[in-house]
Amino acid sequence: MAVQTIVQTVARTLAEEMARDERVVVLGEDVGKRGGVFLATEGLFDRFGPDRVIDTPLAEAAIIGAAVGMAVHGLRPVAEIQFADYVFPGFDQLVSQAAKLRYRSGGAFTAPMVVRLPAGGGVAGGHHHSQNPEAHFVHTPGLQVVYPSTPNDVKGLLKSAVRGDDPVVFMEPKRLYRAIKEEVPDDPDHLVPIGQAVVRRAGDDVVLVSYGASMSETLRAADALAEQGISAEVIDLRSLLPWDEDLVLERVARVGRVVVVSEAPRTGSFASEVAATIAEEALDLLEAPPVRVTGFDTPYPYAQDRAYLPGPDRILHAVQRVLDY
Amino acid sequence: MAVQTIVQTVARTLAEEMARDERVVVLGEDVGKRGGVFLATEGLFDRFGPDRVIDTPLAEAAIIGAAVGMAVHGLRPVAEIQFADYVFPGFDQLVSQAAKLRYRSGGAFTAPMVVRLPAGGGVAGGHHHSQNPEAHFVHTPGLQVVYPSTPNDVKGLLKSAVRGDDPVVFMEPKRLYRAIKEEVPDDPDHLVPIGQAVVRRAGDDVVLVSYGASMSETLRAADALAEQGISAEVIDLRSLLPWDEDLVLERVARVGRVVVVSEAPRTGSFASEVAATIAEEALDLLEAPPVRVTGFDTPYPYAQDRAYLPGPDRILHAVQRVLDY
Amino acid sequence: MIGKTQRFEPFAEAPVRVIDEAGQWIAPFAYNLDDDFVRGMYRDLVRARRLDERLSTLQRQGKVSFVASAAGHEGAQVGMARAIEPGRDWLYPYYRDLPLALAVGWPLAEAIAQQMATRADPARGRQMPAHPGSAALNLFTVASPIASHVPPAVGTAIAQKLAGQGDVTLCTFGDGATSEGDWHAALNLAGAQGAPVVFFCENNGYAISVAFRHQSGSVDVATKAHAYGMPGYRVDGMDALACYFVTRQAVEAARDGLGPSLVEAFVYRYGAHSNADDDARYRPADEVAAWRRRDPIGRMRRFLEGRGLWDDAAEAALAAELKAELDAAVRAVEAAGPVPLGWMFDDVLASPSLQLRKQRAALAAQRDLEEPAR
Amino acid sequence: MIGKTQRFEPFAEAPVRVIDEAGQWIAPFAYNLDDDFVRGMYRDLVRARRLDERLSTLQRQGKVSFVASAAGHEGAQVGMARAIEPGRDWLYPYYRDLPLALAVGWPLAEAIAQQMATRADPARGRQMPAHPGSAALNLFTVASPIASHVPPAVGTAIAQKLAGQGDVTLCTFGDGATSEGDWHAALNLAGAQGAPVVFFCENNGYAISVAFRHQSGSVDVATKAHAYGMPGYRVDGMDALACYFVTRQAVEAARDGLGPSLVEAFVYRYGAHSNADDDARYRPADEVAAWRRRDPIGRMRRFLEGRGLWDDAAEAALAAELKAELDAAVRAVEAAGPVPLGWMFDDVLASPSLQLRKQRAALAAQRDLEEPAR
Ligand SMILES: Cc1ncc(C[n+]2csc(CCOP(=O)(O)OP(=O)(O)O)c2C)c(N)n1
Ligand SMILES: Cc1ncc(C[n+]2csc(CCOP(=O)(O)OP(=O)(O)O)c2C)c(N)n1
Ligand SMILES: [Mg+2]
Ligand SMILES: [Mg+2]
Repeated sequence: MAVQTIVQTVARTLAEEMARDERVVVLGEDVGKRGGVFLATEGLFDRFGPDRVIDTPLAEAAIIGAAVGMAVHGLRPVAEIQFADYVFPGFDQLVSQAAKLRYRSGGAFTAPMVVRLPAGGGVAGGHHHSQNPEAHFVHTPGLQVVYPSTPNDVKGLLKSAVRGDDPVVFMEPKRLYRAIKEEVPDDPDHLVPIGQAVVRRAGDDVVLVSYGASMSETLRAADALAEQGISAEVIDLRSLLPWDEDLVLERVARVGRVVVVSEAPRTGSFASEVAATIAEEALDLLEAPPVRVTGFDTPYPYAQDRAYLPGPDRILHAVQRVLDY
Repeated sequence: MAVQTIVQTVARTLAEEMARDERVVVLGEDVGKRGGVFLATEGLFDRFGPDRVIDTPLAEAAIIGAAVGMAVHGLRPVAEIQFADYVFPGFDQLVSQAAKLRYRSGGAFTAPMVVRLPAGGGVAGGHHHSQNPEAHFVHTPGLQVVYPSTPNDVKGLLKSAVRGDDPVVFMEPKRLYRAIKEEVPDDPDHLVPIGQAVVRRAGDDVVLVSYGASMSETLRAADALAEQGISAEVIDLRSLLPWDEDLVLERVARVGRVVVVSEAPRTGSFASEVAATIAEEALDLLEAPPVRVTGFDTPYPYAQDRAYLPGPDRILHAVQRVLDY
Repeated sequence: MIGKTQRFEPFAEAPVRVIDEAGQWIAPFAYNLDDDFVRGMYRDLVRARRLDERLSTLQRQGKVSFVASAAGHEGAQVGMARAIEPGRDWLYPYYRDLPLALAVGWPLAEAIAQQMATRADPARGRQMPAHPGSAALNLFTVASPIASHVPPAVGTAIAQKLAGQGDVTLCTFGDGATSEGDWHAALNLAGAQGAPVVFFCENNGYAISVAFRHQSGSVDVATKAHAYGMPGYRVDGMDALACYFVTRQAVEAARDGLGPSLVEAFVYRYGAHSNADDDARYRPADEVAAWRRRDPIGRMRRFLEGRGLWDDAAEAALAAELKAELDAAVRAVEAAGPVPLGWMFDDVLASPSLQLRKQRAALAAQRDLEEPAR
Repeated sequence: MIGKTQRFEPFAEAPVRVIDEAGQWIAPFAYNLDDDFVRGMYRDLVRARRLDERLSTLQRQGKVSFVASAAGHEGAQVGMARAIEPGRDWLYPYYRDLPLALAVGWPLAEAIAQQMATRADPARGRQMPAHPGSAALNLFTVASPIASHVPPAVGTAIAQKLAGQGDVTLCTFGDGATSEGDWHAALNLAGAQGAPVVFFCENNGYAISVAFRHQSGSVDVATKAHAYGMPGYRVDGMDALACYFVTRQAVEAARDGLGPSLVEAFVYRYGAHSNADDDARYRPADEVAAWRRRDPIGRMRRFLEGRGLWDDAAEAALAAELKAELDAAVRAVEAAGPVPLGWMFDDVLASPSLQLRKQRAALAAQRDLEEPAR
């Protein structure tokens, strides 16, 4: 077991998968000699060479589109989009080609590929280096979407994504890239199945549902609640498409109070999906409304980088609301 | 008052606005001599000439992006994307440039423009001529999104969109283009404010909330319910961003039962936003869960074109569920 | 069949021609083809035209919802088809390429099944007509968004380069496609990577109603190859043999590791853009008539007849054979019956999501998923 | 200032040069500029470099979060700046263009305010550093996504064409930008429309770590103009006067209704891509050193000195003046203080949505929106 950060885990997991399966190739902007602007592909170029670690031109449509064609031909491409905010020039390739290929061909062709998106705010990046675009992808049938928050899950889900048979949007909480360190099993087959949530902390008074970068704020809020004698259960969804609604519904049914935390703008967010599902499936078991704590309906601001995030203070406020209800 | 279809109303409204304000220009694929593939710009080229009715190359990024730059320079561009499904190659221009321009420039620059998207299924078009991509746009602060369902609203909202100071995604229910005819006021200043829903039919037993193409199925469901002695209130949202949650909440509070109908895939849909908001703001007033009737989480199918749509049968089924609850 | 040919200079102004309208051999090199090979091409040209006509009939009968006629494009398509090895090389076509799909071996019955979306369609009725695809033939299933298949084509070519077997990818598109950003991103990547891909533009002068001069300031498409450091070739698209020779040269270069090429064939679509279009709104009838006189089928027939390889009897026999083939295929495809409702839920992911399983179950509680769709 | 100049042939292989590294006039035409005009350019070159250095200092002090140094690009930027009429023409720059923004008249204090995002920033602290913008100067606010400003630039140029006043748009970008689909879609539209826009590529040979040969198979960027039917020009980007003359010719052509041009200036960034980059990972130190010897500032100074227009005393005076100007600007910008929390809710739409009003009210119930951000 090595103690490692999230970004180290990305690079090491990719190296393991590339060593295991020579069909795995990495492509993207600056992923070669530079090792990626976040160093998430550090060391791969030296070890696997320019044929399997491909520095592409600056064109996200080419990156995602080429990954589709590589996957169709039998490779297992892992594409890096430098910031999640820059996925949009390649959006059509993702939603029109990758997501619909299996369906439109009646299963004749598939696109087993991974698109890595370093995502999230709190990095003084303004609105084009901070966004969380998961809502677009969860609304795109044919994709899988994951957004882990720990080194262990990064390893396990990245392996599942690389080995799976579908296109996976792999979101990475870049604000936590170096903020979290933990022991990660050496097991080269450490897999976390896509679609399973995990209970990070058990509790009886309220359920906090979150994922990705916001997990760190959510856990801090749970700490603060514990100090106040309030016991919060914390669920880390990890996978957003498909998402583990059964686990969430079961826990919410037991506790009756739920707060959903997500960093993206509120309207049309994945938090809304979670809340709507809870309301539709578990209305009678709710003691209080399913409350969302989210980013605001503004572009991501620069000067108010931290205030935009649903921090522990705003989460606590929401918990108070559902407890007082 | 002339009796006219939706698509005729689009063309006539554009003609009126172009005559009123010479800053209004139209651009897109085949909008010139051809009059648009749906004839939504018919007659404009002959009347206003190639400088104001611009046939563009086949490039949605160029169409939307050029519209941004025209708007910045003082024009009022109305861009046609031939099918809503083809907005994705221009998605980055819409979400990264148009939507964020006012914000990022601190109000120094704005992009008053309209992007028209003929949307929706039921036209035997398969997954690339049938989609309803509104969920992407409602999740994009800086845009306005409207999706009218009647000739009157098309006229009133298109005028508001053209005259407004923000980028507006103007979705048009193409399956209803020629299916609905009604009298439309000649008044050249017939405006429907963006952000206001309308009650299409009053009722006491259940509230049906819908918009755009699905309004026609929703109204047919309400007819069928009336025959069964069930009185359904029908709200046509018309505007999705901003949306009239106050009206919806007020009506739902009164009736206590609500079904939200929308054609897009279920997960991450705008229907989920409406349901989540109702649950969060009006939980205690609900007698039954807010139920969503939506498209399925598949790409839009071809052979099952009609079955995919939330038709009256599925709406009735959902109403039964909330009434029996 | 014959040795390598590097006959054509890139960027030559005059489009390459091999036989003229009168059916005369006018190439700067002698006729060097197998007679059966050329007769086979002729057969494919005629077969494609007959299918095209039949689809229009089926559309008028309400049995096919959409037709994008390929009449006028057959020469280019049948020509290029002969330049690759189907099943070894990869093909990324666009929606106007039914003649190409047939010419590389897509079974007629599958082609018709795709148009009619019955149970006979291996793609399970998932797409509107004019969207061929075949895993057996490495024929990437067409998607409607213009130019969106070009980046994937380049990805496949890069994979072929890594595999090192000398396989190539052939990717086609219309003139309109060249305006899209994805087209550029793809050609640029291909150039940077030296990927073994041949880009083939079927330039019929229009993107629906928009004439080429309104699509681009460049004189033509071949010129654009300069931007990517690859050779560009102009070819008479109504001359199937010219299209064959030029594409073959580009394919051989790709096999040899010399990287991508861009071929532009000047063709014309005789009909409207699709059954939903009215081309009289934007182009003059005499333009259509002038191009029809250059028809690739008549030209090839005259060539064959001039060499004593074809006559009226052969033509009549072919006509009868093709009619029988078409009749039988349509009958079989219709007989297979409509696809069931429930198929709509399959093939979204390798295994359905929890959400989709619930949605399917909910519909199954209301309707019989085995009932025919619509 | 002087009459029209159509001196330079498009696509000439050798980049245009006007003064060489030694400061000698080597143009094929005689020196014909106003001495003050050239001295003004020199001043702008030096001023830009001093700002660049100061920003690095402020970044190290933690007062600025991000710096994209323009050192090595100043010649191209100050040269092209003189070719347009600020406030009349439009400018669509990219993030490495602070020298350009200053040279067209963006007040230094505004520039620094944008970098520090205090209340002094007219853009209200909305963006990260290196994102200039000014309505008064028709300077379109920079957005981070590479090449995304190019289609809007063409839209503005089309609007200028419709207005018929002979105004033009100047749009800049790096070499990396030319790979993006939006770049292509924009240049293609400009060519098809004959829009009065000059595209100016600051080719520094790298998109972050990716050398040009890995970005494209084309020999350079100017070549790509062929694809759009517009002239392409190569110019020595370390020669501010050459950049001025070439851009001016392209601007005049656009004013005269001759349509768009593409200018490629060969420049170099002396520093890393940004303060977050480590360029030693991907480029050799001697390459950097070689380019530094071609510095546009030293070259211009030698030219001026050679003509007796500059000396050490003038240099010292300029240095003192610029230092004072910078000190004062930084002081004033800092004194303005951080922007308030609540500003985050403004300027999303002309008037806030119902949803945003509720969100703002909810936060106001928890926090004082007047408190400083962060
Ligand atoms: C991205 C996208 N935008 C618009 C369309 C609608 N459309 C379908 S075909 C077509 C014209 C294509 O012209 P071209 O590429 O020249 O092919 P041709 O039909 O002439 O063979 C258009 C605009 C589309 N399918 N995809
Ligand atoms: C669409 C998009 N993709 C990726 C990035 C990340 N990025 C920022 S600058 C840059 C390199 C740009 O290179 P170039 O255009 O040559 O400009 P230079 O920095 O060399 O002046 C990249 C990849 C971005 N800003 N936008
Ligand atoms: Mg065409
Ligand atoms: Mg560069």
